[in-house]
Parts: sequence; C-alpha cells; structure tokens
Amino acid sequence: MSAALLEVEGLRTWFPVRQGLRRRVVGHIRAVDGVDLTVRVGQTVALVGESGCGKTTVGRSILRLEQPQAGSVRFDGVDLLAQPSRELRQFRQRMQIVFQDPMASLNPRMRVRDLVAEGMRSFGIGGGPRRRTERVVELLQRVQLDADHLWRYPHELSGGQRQRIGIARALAVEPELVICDEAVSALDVSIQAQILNLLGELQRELNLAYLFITHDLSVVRYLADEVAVMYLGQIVERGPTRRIFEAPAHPYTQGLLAAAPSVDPQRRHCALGVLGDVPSPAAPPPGCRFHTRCPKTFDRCRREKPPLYDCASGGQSRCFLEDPSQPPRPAVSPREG
Amino acid sequence: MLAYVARRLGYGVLVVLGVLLLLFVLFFAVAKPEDIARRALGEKARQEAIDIWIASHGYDRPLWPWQQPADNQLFDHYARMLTFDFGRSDTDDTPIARRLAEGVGPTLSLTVPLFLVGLVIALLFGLFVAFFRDTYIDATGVFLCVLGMSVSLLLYIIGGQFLIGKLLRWFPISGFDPAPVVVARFLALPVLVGLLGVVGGDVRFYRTVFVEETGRDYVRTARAKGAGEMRVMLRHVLRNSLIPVMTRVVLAIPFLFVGSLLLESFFGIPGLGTLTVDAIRNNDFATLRVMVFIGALAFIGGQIATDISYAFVDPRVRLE
Amino acid sequence: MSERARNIRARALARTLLPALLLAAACSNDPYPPGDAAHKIYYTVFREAHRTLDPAEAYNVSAHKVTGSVYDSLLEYHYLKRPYELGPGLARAVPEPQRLEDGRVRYRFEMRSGIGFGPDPCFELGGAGRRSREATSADVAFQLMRLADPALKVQVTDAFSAVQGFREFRERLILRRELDPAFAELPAHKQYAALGGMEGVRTPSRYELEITLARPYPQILYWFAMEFTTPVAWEAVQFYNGNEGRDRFADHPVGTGPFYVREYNKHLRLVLERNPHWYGLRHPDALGARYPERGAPGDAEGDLLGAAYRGRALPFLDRIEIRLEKESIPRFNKFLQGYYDASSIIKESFDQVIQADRLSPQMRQRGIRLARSVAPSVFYLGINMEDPVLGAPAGERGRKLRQALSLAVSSEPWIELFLNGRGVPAQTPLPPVIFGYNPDYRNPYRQQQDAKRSRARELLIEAGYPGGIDPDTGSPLRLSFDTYTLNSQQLLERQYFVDEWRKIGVDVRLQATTYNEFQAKVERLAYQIFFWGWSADYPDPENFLFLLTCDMRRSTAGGPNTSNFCDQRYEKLFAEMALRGNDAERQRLIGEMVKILEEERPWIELYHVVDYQLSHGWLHNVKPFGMSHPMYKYYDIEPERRAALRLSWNEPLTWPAYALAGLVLAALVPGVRTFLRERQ
Amino acid sequence: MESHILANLLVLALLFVGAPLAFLLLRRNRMWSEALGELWRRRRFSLLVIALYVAVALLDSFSWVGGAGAGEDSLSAHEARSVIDRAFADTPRESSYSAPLARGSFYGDEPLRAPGGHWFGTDILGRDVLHRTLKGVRVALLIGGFTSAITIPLALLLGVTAGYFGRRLDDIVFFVMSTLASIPSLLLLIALVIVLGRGTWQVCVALGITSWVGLCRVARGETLKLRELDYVQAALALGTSHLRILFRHILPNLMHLVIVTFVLLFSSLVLSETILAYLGIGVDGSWGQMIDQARNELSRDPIIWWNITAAGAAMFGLLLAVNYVGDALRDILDPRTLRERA
Repeated sequence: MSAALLEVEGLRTWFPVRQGLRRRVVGHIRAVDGVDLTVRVGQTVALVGESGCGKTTVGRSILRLEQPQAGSVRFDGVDLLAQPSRELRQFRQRMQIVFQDPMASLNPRMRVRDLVAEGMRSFGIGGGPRRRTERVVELLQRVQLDADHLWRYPHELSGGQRQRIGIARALAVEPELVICDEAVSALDVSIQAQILNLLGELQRELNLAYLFITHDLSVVRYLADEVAVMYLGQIVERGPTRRIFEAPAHPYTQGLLAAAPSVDPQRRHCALGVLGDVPSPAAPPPGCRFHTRCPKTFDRCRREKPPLYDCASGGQSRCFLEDPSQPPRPAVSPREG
Repeated sequence: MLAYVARRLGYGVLVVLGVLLLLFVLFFAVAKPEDIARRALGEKARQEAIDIWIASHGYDRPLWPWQQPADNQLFDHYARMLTFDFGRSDTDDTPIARRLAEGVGPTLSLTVPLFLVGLVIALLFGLFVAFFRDTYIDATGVFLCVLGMSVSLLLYIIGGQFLIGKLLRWFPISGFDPAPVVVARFLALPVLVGLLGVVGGDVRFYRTVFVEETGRDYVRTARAKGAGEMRVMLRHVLRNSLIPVMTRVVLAIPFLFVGSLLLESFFGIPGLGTLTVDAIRNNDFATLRVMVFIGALAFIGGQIATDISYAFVDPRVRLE
Repeated sequence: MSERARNIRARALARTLLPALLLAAACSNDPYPPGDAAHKIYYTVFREAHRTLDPAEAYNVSAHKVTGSVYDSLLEYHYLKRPYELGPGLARAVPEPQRLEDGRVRYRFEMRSGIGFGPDPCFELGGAGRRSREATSADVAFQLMRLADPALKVQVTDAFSAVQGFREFRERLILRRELDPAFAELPAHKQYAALGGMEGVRTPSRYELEITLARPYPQILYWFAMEFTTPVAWEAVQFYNGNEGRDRFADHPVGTGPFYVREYNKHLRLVLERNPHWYGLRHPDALGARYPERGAPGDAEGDLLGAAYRGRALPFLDRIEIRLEKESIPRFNKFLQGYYDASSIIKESFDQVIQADRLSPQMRQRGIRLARSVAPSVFYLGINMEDPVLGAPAGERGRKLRQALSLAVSSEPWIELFLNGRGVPAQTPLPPVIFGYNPDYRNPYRQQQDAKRSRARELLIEAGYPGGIDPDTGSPLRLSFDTYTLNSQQLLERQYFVDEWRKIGVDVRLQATTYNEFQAKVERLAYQIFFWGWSADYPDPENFLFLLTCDMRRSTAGGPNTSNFCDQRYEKLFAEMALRGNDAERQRLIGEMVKILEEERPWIELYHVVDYQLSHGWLHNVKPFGMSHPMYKYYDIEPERRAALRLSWNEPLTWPAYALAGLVLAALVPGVRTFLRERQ
Repeated sequence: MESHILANLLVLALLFVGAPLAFLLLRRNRMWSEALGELWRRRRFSLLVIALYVAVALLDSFSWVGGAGAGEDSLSAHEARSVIDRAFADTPRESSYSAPLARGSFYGDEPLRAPGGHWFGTDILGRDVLHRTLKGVRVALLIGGFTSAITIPLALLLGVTAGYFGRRLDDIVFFVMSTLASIPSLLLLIALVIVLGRGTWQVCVALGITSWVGLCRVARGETLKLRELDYVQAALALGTSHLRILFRHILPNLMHLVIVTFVLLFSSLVLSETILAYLGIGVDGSWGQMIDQARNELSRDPIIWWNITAAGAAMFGLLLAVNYVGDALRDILDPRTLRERA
C-alpha cells in the first residue's frame, strides 16, 4: 500500500448560529464533527452521504476554503491547519478541486485559455504567457478537447465540455490530490460516464489521488478504492469499496445502497425506509446520531455515542451492532438486497 | 420576531445618530455662523449686532466635546434634534416646529393627491402597457415614459403654467388657499404637472414588474384554464406583483412629508418644500438642518416599517 | 343582474365620477373664496415672507406695505402734492425747530387726543377685558428708545444718533443687561424706565413729546413721517415675545393706523381690516383723515380728484389682502385676469402692455390705467476706492481707469434691454424728483455715443493700460465685478456690463457669490466693482449725497458708503449743504459736489427707476408715491364692476381637453381592436 | 499652468490614449464587443446621437490662445478659445434678441450684423443661442463625466471591498451607506453645494457624494453573491491572490451592473443640475442655467421661445438617447439574457 498523502484527523468545522439583539452565538451548526480520513498516493477515496451531511464542507475544509475549528489536515505530513495562509499557497498547488456546477465554477467573463492558465500563472508554472498557452492546449487535449476551444467563453460550451475545462484547470497546476466535489452530479448519465472514464485515465497517467465527494453511491463503485459514508457530520462507515457495496455494515449505508438506483432525492428518503427528516445539524440527536431514523434502533443507541468499530470484513462502522461486546440480538430482518 | 423588530429599530436609531453627525459636520463645522448672522441681520448690520446675534443663537460655543465637555454644540445638536426641540429659524426667529406644523397641511394636500392619482395612473397605465406588450401601444407607451423622464420638471412647470394657466385658463396659475373648493383649484395644476414628472419612471417600473410576472407559470396555467385576459391581468398578475409594487410605494411615502421643492415654490404652496427653498435661499441652516433631519427620519421610519411588514407578510423573507 | 350587484355597480360608478365632478367644479381660475367678491377688498402681493414687521426694524418696500398701513406716524406727506410736502399726521402740526444756546435743537410735537390702537388681546395686560387703548406721547417715546435697543435689528440707528443721549442710552442698556441678569429679564419698557429713559426724549404731558438733538439735523422731521417713530404699545411688545406659542412682536403688528392685522400667515397671506379705533374717526377734519381737496397740477384731469372723493372721510376700503406671490409672472397674469387690482409691469409683458409709450389698445379696452413716476432712487456701479488698482491708492492712474470704465458702459441700452426703458439714465446720484437735480447737467463720463468708446480707450492708454493690457504682466488687465446674486436672470443683467468693458479690452470677471460671501469680501476689502442701489428714505438731497461721505465709509465705520469714497473737499461742501434749506446756495453747493464726483468716479451712475403702475378701472385714487410708503387709505374699489369683469375675462377654454381625449382614444382604438381579435 | 492646456492634454489623452485603449480592450474581449455589437444593432440612432454630443464636447474642450480675435472683441485674442468658439467667430453678437434665422432684431426690427446667421436666434444679450447650447453640451457631459469619475471608483472600492472582505469593514460601509441613503438626496445635494460653495467642481463633488450610495449598494450586494460562487472558490483554491480575484473575477462580473447604473444615473445627474440651477447654485453655462434664465421669456409678448426650446431640446435629445441606450444595455448585459443567448 502506498504512503498516506492526506491524513485528516478529528476535523471539526462548526458554523456559529447567532441570535438576539447582540448577535450572540447561541449554538453551532455542526457541519463537520470529528472526521478522520486518509487518502494515499494514487488512490481514490469516495466520501458519500446525503446532501447536508457535511461532505462538501469536509472538502472545503481540507483546502481551507472554510476555517475548521479543530482537528488536523496533514498533507504529506504537514498540518495545513497550522500553516499561515502564506505557506498554504504551495500546498494549494498540490491539491485541487473540481466543482459540481461547471457553469458556476467557471468565470463567465473569462476565456478558456485564461481560465485554465490562471492557476499556472499564480504558481508561476509554465513560464511566459505563450508557453502557458501551449500548455493549456496540451491540457485541453488531455481532457479530450480541441485546441480551438481555447478562445471560447464558458457559455459557449456544453456541460460536459465545461466540466472538462474544470478538470483541466485543476490539472494545470500539477496537483497530487484532486478533490472532486460532486464533479459529475450535474451531468447527464452518458456524459457522467465519459467524465468518470476520463478521471480514471488521468489517474493512471498522472498518478493522481482523488477525494471523490458524492451523494450518488453508484458513481463511485468502479472508481473508488475506498468509500467513507457520512451522516450528520460524522463518518459512519468506511472500508474498501467492494466490501461496502457487498456487505454494508451500517444500517445507514444499507439504506443508501437500497436507494441507490433512484436519482430523485425525495424518493430516496422513502426508499431508505426511515421516518422523518434529517435532524438539524445544529442539535444532533443524543446517542447515535442515526437513531432517529434507524430501523434497528435499540436502547443503547439512544444513550451512548457509538465509536467506530472495526468490522469483521474490513473497514469500520459506527454502530453498536458491530460492538464485539454487544450480545448478539435477534436481528430485525434486514432488507433484501 | 420581537428580537428582529428590536434589532431593526436599534439599527434605525444608530442611522439616525449617524445622520445627525453628518448634519452637524455640514452645518456647524463647515458653515460659519457669521455668514448666517449677516444674512439674518441685513446689509446694514454692524459687527456688534452680529456678535450679539451669534451669542444669542449659541453659535459662539465650542463645537466638539473634546474642546469643552459640558457645553458644546455637538451635544446640544443631538439633544435638541432627538427631543424634537428644533429651535428657531436663523432668518426670522420663528419657532421651526411651528413652521413645520403650518407647512405640513399644504404639503400633504399637494403630495397625497399627487401620490394617489400618480399611483393609480401608473398602475393602470403599467398594466395597460404590459397587457398590450409587444404592440405599437407598448412601444409608444415606453417611448412616452422615456420622454417623460428625459425632461426637466422645471420645463413641465413653466410649460404647464403657460399653457393651462395662462392660455386655457383652467386653473389659477399659482397660489394657495385652505378654503375647501378653492384649494382644489389651486392644486389641480401642480398635481397635473407633477404627474408628468413622476409617472414616466413609475410606469416603466411597473411595466417591467408586470411583464416579468406574466411570464410565470401560474399565469400560463390560469390562461390554460380559460381565464379571460382581463381577469388574468387584474386577479393574478396584479395581485402577485404586489410585493415589488408595495416596496416602491412604501419607499415613496416618506417623501410625501418632504414635499416637492420645485412644485411648491413655483406654485406658491406654503408647504415644507417652500420652507426648504426659502431656507436654502436665505442660508437658514437651522431650518435646513431640521428639514433634512425630518426627511431622513421619515425615510428611516418607512424602511423599518417595510422591513418589518415583509417579515410578517412574506414567508420567504428570512429574519436573520 | 341582481339588485345588489346593480347597487354596487352604481356606487362604483358614483365613486369614479365624483372626483371628476369635483374637478369640474374646481375648474376655474378664481383664487378667492366665493363671497369675497362682493366686498371692498384690495388685493396686493408680497414677494417673500416678511422677516420682521416690527416698525423699528422693517426697512423694505414689502414690509412697509404692512407697517405703513398699521402704524401711523406723527407727520405725513401730502398724498398728491409734488414736490413732497410734509404735513401733520398724529401730531397737530409740523413742529418748528427751537435752537438752544449750546447748539442743540429742540422739537416739540403736540399729539392729538383719542388716538386708538387697533383691537388686540394684548391690551388685556393693562386691565381685563381691554382690547385697545389710547396712544400717547409715551408710546412714541417708548418706540424711540426701542430704536436704540441693541436687541432689535434696527437698521437706521445712524439717523437717530443725533438725538441727545441716543448712543449713551444704548451703551447703558448693553452694560446693564450684561451686569444684571434680573434686569435683562424685565420687559423692555420697564428696562427703559429703570434707566431713566433717553436724555433727548421727554414727554412733558400725555400729548406732548419733546425731542432734543445734540446737533442740528433738519432732516430728522422726515423720520417722523415714517413708521420708525410710530406710537408702540408696551403691552404688544411685552405680550408678543414669541414664548408659549404667542407670536413675536415682529410677526404681530399692533398700531394706531387706519388698518389692523386681522390674519397673518407668514407664507400665505396677510389680511388687514379697518381699525375701529382709528383717530381719523374721531377727528374727521384732521389732514390725514380725509381725502385732499387739492393736488398737484394734472391730478384733477386724471382720476385723482373726483367729486365723489374730495374731502371725504378715509379710509374707503374694507379690507386689504396681501398675498404671497413669489414669482413675477403669475403675479402679473393674475393682475391681467383681474385678481390683483394694481401691479407694476413685468419686463416680459412690457411690449404687450405699453406700445409707443402708452398703454396698448387691449389694455385700454380692459379699462386698465397707467401711472408713471420717477422714483427717488439711484442705481449705480460702485468702485471700491481702497482697491490698489482701481481706487485712490492708484492715484491718477486709478482715476483715469475709473473714468474709462465709466465711459465704457452705457445706461441707455441697459435700461432698454432689462427695464424696457423704464429708467432715467443717471448723470449724478440725484434723481429728478429731488432738490438739487439739474436737468441740464450732462456728465461727460456718462454720455453714451460710440465715439465715447474711443475716448475710453484713450483714457486707458493715459492710465497706462494701452488696449487693456497691463504692461507689468503683458496680459489683459483683469478686474472683478463682485455680485451678490446667484439668480441667473440677474446675472445676465450683470453680464451686460462685463461685455461692454470687454469692448474696450478690459477683462472684467463676474464673481457671483452668495450674499454672505459678498459681505465677507467687502469685509476683507477684496472687491473691486459692485452693483448697488439706493432708495430714498426721505426727499432730500442729503439722503443721497451722504452715501459718499467719510463718516459713512464701509471700511472704517460700517456705513452704507461701500465705495469707501472719502474726499475732504466733498466733506466740507456736504456739511454745509446738509444744514441748508432748499435755496440757490444749496443748489450751487450740490453742483460743486457733483463736479467732484464727476472727476473722481467712485460711482458709475446708471439710472433712476421710472415706476409704471397699472391699475384696473375699478380701483380709484391711485397715485404712485415713490418712496416706500403705502397709501391704501386713499384707495377705493368698485366690487360689482370688478366681479363682472373677472367673470367675463376668465372663461376657461375647454375644447383642447376634449380634443386631447379624442386624440388619445383615436390612437388606441385600432390597437385594442386588433389585439383583442388576435387574443380570441 | 493655464487651465486650458490641462484641458487640452486631457482631451488629447482621452482621444489618443483612452479611446484606442478602450477600443482595443473591447475588441479583445469578445463578451463586450458582442454586447456592443448588439447595442449597435438595437440603438444605432441613439448611439450616433450620443457620439455627436461627445464630439461637440471634445471640440469645445480643445482650446488655444491666439488666432484672429472674434470681430471687435479685442480681448478674445488673448483668451483660450475652443474649436466651437472659433467656429462661431463669424457670427457676431447682436444687441439683443433676434429670432432664429431672422434678418432683423426682434424688437424694433433693426438690421442684424449677421442677418440670417443665427440659426437658433440670439438671447437678450445678443449672444448666439446655438453657440451657447453647444457649449452646454460640454457642461452636461462634464457633470456626468466628473461625477461618475468620482462616484464609480469610490462606490466600487467601498462596495466591492466591503462585500468581499465582509466583517467590520462591511459593517462600517453598510452603516455609512444607510446613513447617506436615508437623507433625501436632493436635500443633501443642496446642503452640500451650499456648504462646499458654488462651482463646477463643487457641484460634481456634491453630486458624487450623493450618488455613490446607489452604485455602492449594487456593487456590495453583487459582490456578496459573487464571493460565494464556485469560480471564486476555485480561484482561491488555485492560489489566486485576493487582489487578482477582485480584479479578474469580481469586478468584471459586476461591470454590467455598474454600466447600466451609471447610464441611468447620468440622466438623473443632468436633471438634478437643473434644480440646482433654479436655486442659483448650478453650474455656469449649463442648460439648466439657460432654462432658468429663459424661463420668463415664454411670457414675453411676442413670445421668445427659442432660448428655452434650444436648451430644453438639447438636454432632451441627450437624455432620451442616454435613457434608450441604458434601457437596451440593461437587457443586453443582463446575465440571464446572456445565458439565454448562449
């Protein structure tokens, strides 16, 4: 197994909630509440969860686009959170991000060439403007776009083309890690496949590591080496992709998998077979955070917070069902599938 | 909710304090009391009289609290304005509060009809133009609006007095009299002229709002259900455009109290606008300061009222 | 349709129609409440809110319209006679000066009995239920002391400083008020009494007033024909102090005149009504209480000595309404529509009103009458004589320069352009109606022919500025014309002079500032040329020529001599002239003084105003007076004739409204029709 | 240095540096050149009208001393006169009013010195009305131009930094904005001119102070929105400096709002000046002043209409064109329509 490139430990990003006359902080939205993650060189880790579970915040916190309150983000052994923003720049070159909405993530007033070259310019890659343009052409070819896209504006491109530009922009600074924040969710299914293939090829060619953030489990099945499932700011289960898909340990993961074919977020709720909405991240339920919606809840779930238990089949799950000391209970028959 | 109202009010108070500071800097720190005194006393005033005048109006005291913490003009300014003790006019020593009380009637008697008639006409015309959008009526309407907005009110007044007052003799050219029938005669011409100046911009605004609203799905649904065109416009479009319309209307209300400088002074209506123009002409800073303050107060009050009423009315408006 | 629905429809219809009906009823240009037309109401205007109507302070034409009607004076001018003739008013006779042995002069006025103040609640101070009281010599004395009071904005203190003890009284008042706060709180009349009054003002009896002057000042009698010396009731001054919601005395005149103020809204109108306690009602034979029997030559041919009026008891009017009318054009149009009874002519309509120097046929057809008179006033361009380039310090060069400037501008075209010829080009400070005016005198520096422009250029060369070029700098000589108006129309009038000076090559820049900034410049002596005018307080040459004396210099004494002209020869002549009666010697002295001014050119005299007064046929006995003094008590009105004419002159033209509505409809109908067809 | 030389330099700089630069920039940026192309298609006539006004203003701003004086006016040989002034050197002054193209004076019908030479007649002082009207163009554009030169940078600086950096700075800017915005702008404007004193600069500064708030509010609100957009986040992730983000990502994306706001502001500035002129605190030589000077002439009999008509029509023509262009720009530059057209 290769060396750890990114190690996230106990990451906590809370957003203050202010209220009243004096705008006092009366609480926090616990968007990310103690997340551990490891991404190794050349590996793909998928972070999966419903919208609002804090997975995007994890991505942004790693890049320090949000300011985490606690924890550490070690990149290549250096804690990014302890770095002054001046030092941060060199690490930003090594980590890049691809956003969900390719239209929103591309400045509509800039041409493709400038969009892609921007990062190179700020990191001083590629020499003068002419050299940079040449490099942009190379990059375009690498993401399977023609050189004649060079002088176009984002609104003149299709969705898939735009996302390729987004990827090219990320690659332009020669990163080691790319965080793909729902990078394909906004695209048609056929284009999704093209982009996923492209990402796979690039990974092989450039030995990239991906942190692939998505709500759609099906997307990561063939791409990810490892999957981490997030619920209400915490990782509830993680393990090798194969294991997760074949033998999900956590009831939440089971629910997600059951709902996977459906794209419609509302129907997914129903399919999950759990009642009620996602609880507010400002006031997460006591005990196990999932107990309000879990079909397998028992007393202990309401009282204690489950730690991550090692699963027999590899990986970890935040569920008392995996507690070796927990007396086996008559299992409520799990869903078929 | 209560906290929101309280906070909104608190911010309003803060802005009022800011406005007062600005006024103080403008009228006290920059302007010289000697100028005002000379203007008030007339050309033959001697230095002695000027000094007496300045002292009697308290303009000889130190301006800032750091010069003299106990008795300075800044604190005095705040104390007076915040207690609505407006003092006396610099030109003729009449209590400003009394002049305000006298002026508010004539001003409202001009601005309220102007506002109401203007609103009705602008809404109707806006609906009308939106109804006939993309026809020559629409194009002509928009052209007329831009036309209306491109002409100085001064020209409208001069033209109106000349045409309607002098040539057609419909109404008195200018003047005012509180007697009920006569007052309508006096107000007719300024209201007509004022409409020309106001309606253009309003119609254009309302037309945009209405056209935007007619493009929405529910309008299409209503049409599909076979509702008549008139009914669609009046029941659906008009009703759903109420929020932007209300905003504009509520924001206009404070200006009813300020009055129109040009209209009032040209038509000889003894309202607050005339009061302001006189204050400007005479460098009567005491009055001008009060007028600006009142205008700001009305505006701030209007804004707070709008914000709070939104919070009650529109579920989409977040209180945070 | 159900009954209810029909009702609702009908009500809605009524609701929409009602405003329209109201508007139709309002569609008339009559600015007065119905019913007023039947009364003898004289309508006139004021241009801006009066700052003060206190008879000690009011000092402009507009305020005098009110104060002159409300406040009677001890002496009065004869209404018709010219040259002006001073006669008794509240006094029984014009007093003769008594020369005392130490050089002082004493005047003893004897007042009439039964002079009543106009009705006012302030008199309750003197006893419950009282609404008026008799005015006595003490009330005049009180007013004379008020003139010395520094708390009042009195602008004529110089004129009264000849009264013995005037300045001392003023200084004692200042001192005592500073030292003794309790004293300063007392009502004014008690303060004056506590100081023992003014030395030169004594009241030996209820009806006698004795004025002692420290030095001879024969013109003082004219001041007793003005409101400054009217009887003022201490009750009014004490009561109307601006506190507790009461007016200030300056906004609430209470006097002994033929009219009293019934209603005053500073920014709307002022209504005067007959004073039921006026002395004329008790003394119908008094000179000021009846219409004169005789007048000046020519008066009998006009409307002025009608049999219906000669010797009749005054006043004729019931009420005078003075309305605020800021803009001149609406004011004049309302006059033409019959809503004001008299008016001056605005320049914009001059050619419509006056043709070939007489009333146009349309005007005559309407029964409008014209009265013309030269006002005792002078307008001039002053030059600051303390300026290093233009003034006395520049010596001969400055004098030549001033002469050149004076020659370069012509009054006649200016009068033609901006006054429609309603002015007499001025040769000297003295207007034609004043003693000392010499109709044959032509000022060589004010004669206007094109040839003179070349003479002006020669003078420039003599002054050392050939072609207007300052040899020191090599560029055109630049002077400033400091004006205190920002009114763009008045700026045009000033621009005319600038353009004239350009023609001889002098670069005069118009420096338009606010009145304050102008005053500040005057204070700093940072001004060169200015435009100013003077309107006589009284018909005596002294009242014009004193404007150029050393004592009146602006720079040293703060007086009205803004030119800061000071010439010893002139001083000597002035001292002698001022004390003389109107005789040949006085004429000669004035001639010499004029010669000095002609050479020195502290002023570029421009013009004397000619008043063109229009009045409608229903208004009688109007004779322009010249000095600011209203004579409403002599006026009379025929209300029925006025009402009939107003109606016939003001029929509204309605067809354009229908035409417009039709046009709009015609434009809309095809569009609406095609549109509706398409939609269906 | 003489002020006319400064003005000349400014004109030259504008003509030979500013205009080509702007042209090149617009040419390079297809977004803008397309918008302009669209504008040209829709509002060709209005643009031509505005160009005409600008040309007149530039011609009137370029002046030099010397050359033949205007007729008998010997002083003019020593003064800097603009191209426009020189074009009117052959139409001498009359003694007073004359009607458009008249051969004799209006009152008295004395022969004119330039019979038929005054297209728009002459005013009371005998000055050519066309000349004065044309000189008013420069004043109007100066009012709009200088005011926006004050307003736009100030509003952008404060609005964008407040919106972008937020926190304290935003609180302060927002407070100043709400304070200024709560004062009726006309009253504030008048108070400022009275206190600052009369003159072109003072009026422009006062107009600037009263008009930056609207633009600043727009800029701040839009920046707040833009700041959260993905492409700004992406730029941050790419290590782009804040300054560059402001200039490359924020500013260009709110430029369309700035331009539309400015164009619509322009007409209100010129109209505000007429009110100032009526109050006697306007700018010398402006149309507002001409209208104010001429406002009583309509009542003359016979009526003198050409003064007020010329000034009114000149102002009306400019504002109508500007309003029309502003309207079209608002449609064209609206990002929604941008996307729709894409």
